[in-house]
Amino acid sequence: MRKISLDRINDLFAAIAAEFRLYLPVDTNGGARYEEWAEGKILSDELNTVRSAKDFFFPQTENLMDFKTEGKKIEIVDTRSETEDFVIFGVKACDVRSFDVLDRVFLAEPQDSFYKNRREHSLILSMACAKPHETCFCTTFGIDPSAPMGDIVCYKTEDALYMDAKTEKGAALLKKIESITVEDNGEAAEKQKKVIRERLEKLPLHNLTADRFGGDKTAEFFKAPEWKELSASCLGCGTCTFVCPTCQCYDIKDFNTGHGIKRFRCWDSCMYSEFTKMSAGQPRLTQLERFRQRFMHKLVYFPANNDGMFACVGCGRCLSKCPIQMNIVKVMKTLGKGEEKNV
Amino acid sequence: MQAVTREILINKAAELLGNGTVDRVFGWKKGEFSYDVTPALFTTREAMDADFVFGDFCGANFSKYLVAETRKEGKVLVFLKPCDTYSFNQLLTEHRFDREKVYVVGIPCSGMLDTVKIKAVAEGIASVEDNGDRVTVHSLFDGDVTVSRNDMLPDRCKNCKSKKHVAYDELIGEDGEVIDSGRFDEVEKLEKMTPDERFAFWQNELSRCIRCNACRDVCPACTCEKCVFDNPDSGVENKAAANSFEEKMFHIIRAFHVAGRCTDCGECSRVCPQHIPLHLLNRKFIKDINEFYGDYQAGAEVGSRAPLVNYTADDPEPAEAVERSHHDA
Amino acid sequence: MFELNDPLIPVIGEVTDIRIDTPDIKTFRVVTPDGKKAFAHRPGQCAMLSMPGVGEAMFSITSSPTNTEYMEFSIKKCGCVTEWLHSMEVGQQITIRGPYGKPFPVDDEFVGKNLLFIAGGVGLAPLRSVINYCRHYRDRYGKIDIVYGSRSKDDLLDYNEIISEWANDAGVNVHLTIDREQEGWDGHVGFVPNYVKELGFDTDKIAVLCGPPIMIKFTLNGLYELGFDKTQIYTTLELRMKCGIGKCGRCNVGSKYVCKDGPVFRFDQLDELPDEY
Amino acid sequence: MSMKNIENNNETYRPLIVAFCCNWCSYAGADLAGNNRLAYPADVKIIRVPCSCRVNPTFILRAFQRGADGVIICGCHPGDCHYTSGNYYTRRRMSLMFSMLDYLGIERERTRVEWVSAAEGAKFAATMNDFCETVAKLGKNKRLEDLRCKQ
Repeated sequence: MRKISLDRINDLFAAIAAEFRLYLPVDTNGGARYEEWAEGKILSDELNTVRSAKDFFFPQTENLMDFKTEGKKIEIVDTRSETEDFVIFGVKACDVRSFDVLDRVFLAEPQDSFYKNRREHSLILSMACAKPHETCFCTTFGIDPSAPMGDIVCYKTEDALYMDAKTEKGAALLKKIESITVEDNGEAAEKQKKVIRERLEKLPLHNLTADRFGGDKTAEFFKAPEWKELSASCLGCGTCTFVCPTCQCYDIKDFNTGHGIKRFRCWDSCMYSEFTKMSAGQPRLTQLERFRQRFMHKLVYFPANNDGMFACVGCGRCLSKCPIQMNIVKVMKTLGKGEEKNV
Repeated sequence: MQAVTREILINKAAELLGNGTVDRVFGWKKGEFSYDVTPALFTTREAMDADFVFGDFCGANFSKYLVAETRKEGKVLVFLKPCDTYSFNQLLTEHRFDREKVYVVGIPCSGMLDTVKIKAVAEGIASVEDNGDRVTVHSLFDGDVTVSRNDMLPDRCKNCKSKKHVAYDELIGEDGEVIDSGRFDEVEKLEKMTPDERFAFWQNELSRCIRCNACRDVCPACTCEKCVFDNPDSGVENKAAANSFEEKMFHIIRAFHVAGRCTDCGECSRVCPQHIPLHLLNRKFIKDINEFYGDYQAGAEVGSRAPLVNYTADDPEPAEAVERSHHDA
Repeated sequence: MFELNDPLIPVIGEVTDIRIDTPDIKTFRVVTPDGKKAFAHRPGQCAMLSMPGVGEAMFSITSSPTNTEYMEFSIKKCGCVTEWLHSMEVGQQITIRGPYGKPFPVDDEFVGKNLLFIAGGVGLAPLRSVINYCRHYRDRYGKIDIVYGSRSKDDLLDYNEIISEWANDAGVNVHLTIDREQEGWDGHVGFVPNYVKELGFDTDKIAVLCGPPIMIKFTLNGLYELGFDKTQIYTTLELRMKCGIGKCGRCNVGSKYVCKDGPVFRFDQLDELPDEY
Repeated sequence: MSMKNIENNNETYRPLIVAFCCNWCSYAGADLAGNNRLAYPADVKIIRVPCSCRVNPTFILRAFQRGADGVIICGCHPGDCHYTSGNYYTRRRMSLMFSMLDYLGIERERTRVEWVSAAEGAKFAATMNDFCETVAKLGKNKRLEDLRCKQ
């Protein structure tokens, strides 16, 4: 494990940025967000960013290809180029797990080359959550916020940053910054881990369990009467899906620039009324069906297709951002509770 | 602290349910924490005793829900704060629901707390206690922090335009007055900036937009069955926050579409996950309308003619108007 | 790494023939610009066709896999993409990617069985590929019955092919019907579900259904009445799709994606899925 | 739309101007300007609309998105609207819209409303000359541009 004192953290960022593009959470008047590091940018103290780290691999919008048309002829222009290696600093345990969830979708055959390109060129420096929030429930999904995954795990204490390489890529980076860091016996990190684990016990959602959910529960929950009440005041906006680190539904659209066509991919939300609308009909007519789809997908359909892995990482973003304060925790706690279930 | 208590509201609702005045009650349901209150329907006293809450985090404007609620059978009871009643009237003016199917109980409001501001006070909120002019935040790890209640109010409550109910069937507590709390101060501050500064300000704010549509979907003035931004034939349909143009386009057009109809309830800014001060766009229109065409408050009375569907022969010319919006300040 | 072709990047297709089948259905023949078939497919599979700037949409490939020269798509005009496709002229280029979805089990479950194809309207499009495949490998399958109905004689898809080819095949019985009496029509008149019941098929066969939801619903009941079991009946589903590869997240019915796990489903499989299609 | 005429080929910068002209007055005014051989820059692209109030604020933004450097709306003089009151609504809408654009920091000189009657060919030409000059001084529209539309 390597250590650098916090008053020299700028040197660390500068050293990493000399080799790679470096992104880290910084404060804005709309909460923390990832920005590219430059001299003067200060690491945010917020627990997590408002938007998740999925943007790095699955951006809100990206160009897929261009078309040039002339008369009856079409030419496809491949606009892809290989990404340079980049470092994301300060990713929390929940968001690191979300990459695994996204991998299951985008790296399943046939692989998505746009995603794969960025994923393969990334280096993830994760950060333990010294002070989890009341909205956190990552432990429900077996995530340990005191020991996140990633290429390098970081622990930030009052005065120093400790870094432990978990992969070869991570070790290579630590090697490169060896001159500005010192060896550490890991005691401070262990101590922080212990504090974090004690704090987890105090969280109101610490005992939340997803045991009742899983790939084989479609029949049990699909017709649950609780959906009606749960979805009753849903506005049908896309906030929950857009701040969610695992939501990956997308739309493909064309934009006519006046001198060619750009085909782009952008985030889409199953909460939107036109998400499944076809000229021939609409299978999800009301907000109840759209709302149900989102949570069934996270808690039942996704595990069914992915060896039981839930498509929720307990980051709590939807808990704090939903305009009407309806969220996956309330869904999990309410579903199956009612006596008249499966009517 | 709110002037009415949960018990008073439950008793009133139970009474109206009991005597058959209403069939259901639109109210607030408690959540996991002290602040995550969800709008919900109740039909029995038992359900209300179990889950109904009222307090500092009941800021959601219920008026828009009435469009869907009144399409159902029976009559619904809705509790409206003074600012909600303006939206209520505006929706009635636009014939968006049947007045006969709603029973309005007006309730006083002393300003709702801003969750974002509360969360900035302490990390890991265990609970929030309101002691009148002070608010104590109990943190999971940092002990208690006590702050001034006024500092925890969102902009929309700090700049409250009215404590007076403009629509109700019944009122609980005392009715207030229309007040002047300087709601255009922020707009004026922006107007006094140079164009470059204004551009930088809005560029910074609007570039955070993620096009989640929460502002639109919560807005009581946005009740179109199909929004122009969802219509593939409109030429402006665009889900993606593709580049800085799209967000500007969306927010300018949305603000324009509600201009003259926006009651300044501030829901757009409350729900924005990126904390964009969207109400400053709407307030600019309100301020301009007041200055160019005389004072107008959308929703103050049912049936008033909105300024954009009205005119006089001596309205200012656009160039003159833009000039005036700066120097009248 | 970009030797790896992305599944979302299509190839160019050229329309070499446009056949007007009915007032609102046209059949388009598509090849690559150098005159070859864009890719091989299996019966029942689909492809994404698009006109840049207009949009992309999923269509079933109506030509048989045994046709190695070109692909055909029978497309009904009903939305903005299809409207544009209908306005095309021969020689127009479009983009095409695929094939998508699981095919009909023509090389396992269907082998050695009697087959009953039931289609309504444009629902014949996906079945035409299977029917022609089975006709091509005629000796692998038992008796083939085809029940096909439409609103009127003019709305019958592939009418010439049905009359001049299918009806003449040994062991292939074609039963046509139209909804209402029409001058110049001496065939059966009535809705498909009733016609199926009137014809009264034996249950020694596999039935394949495709058509509007209401036709599927009543025909299914009819087949049950005749004694068919859910495991003997197949259909093909249609939902909104964007990617075709199970990633964009909109065409799922329960945990199954129509684009990837379908579009062909057996009714006992559908029964396990939630009722949301 | 050809973008060539706005490119800086070492020549003086030529702005692209979109002019929405009402069918009854301003479009006829433009015609008259042409008949009288009154010159105004070719950079002005006229879009004929049935009435100035047909111009939805979205049109203005779309014009800027697609490369316009200035947008001008021309209609009948107040009181002379072919449809009685269309231009009165235009006046209110555009006052608010332009004020909003100004509030967002977009140069207010890029937008204008002028009333030009069918008899005012000279005014039309003068207005366009003046507007082109004003916009040319501002330079390219950078604040309401859509980078995807740039070549």
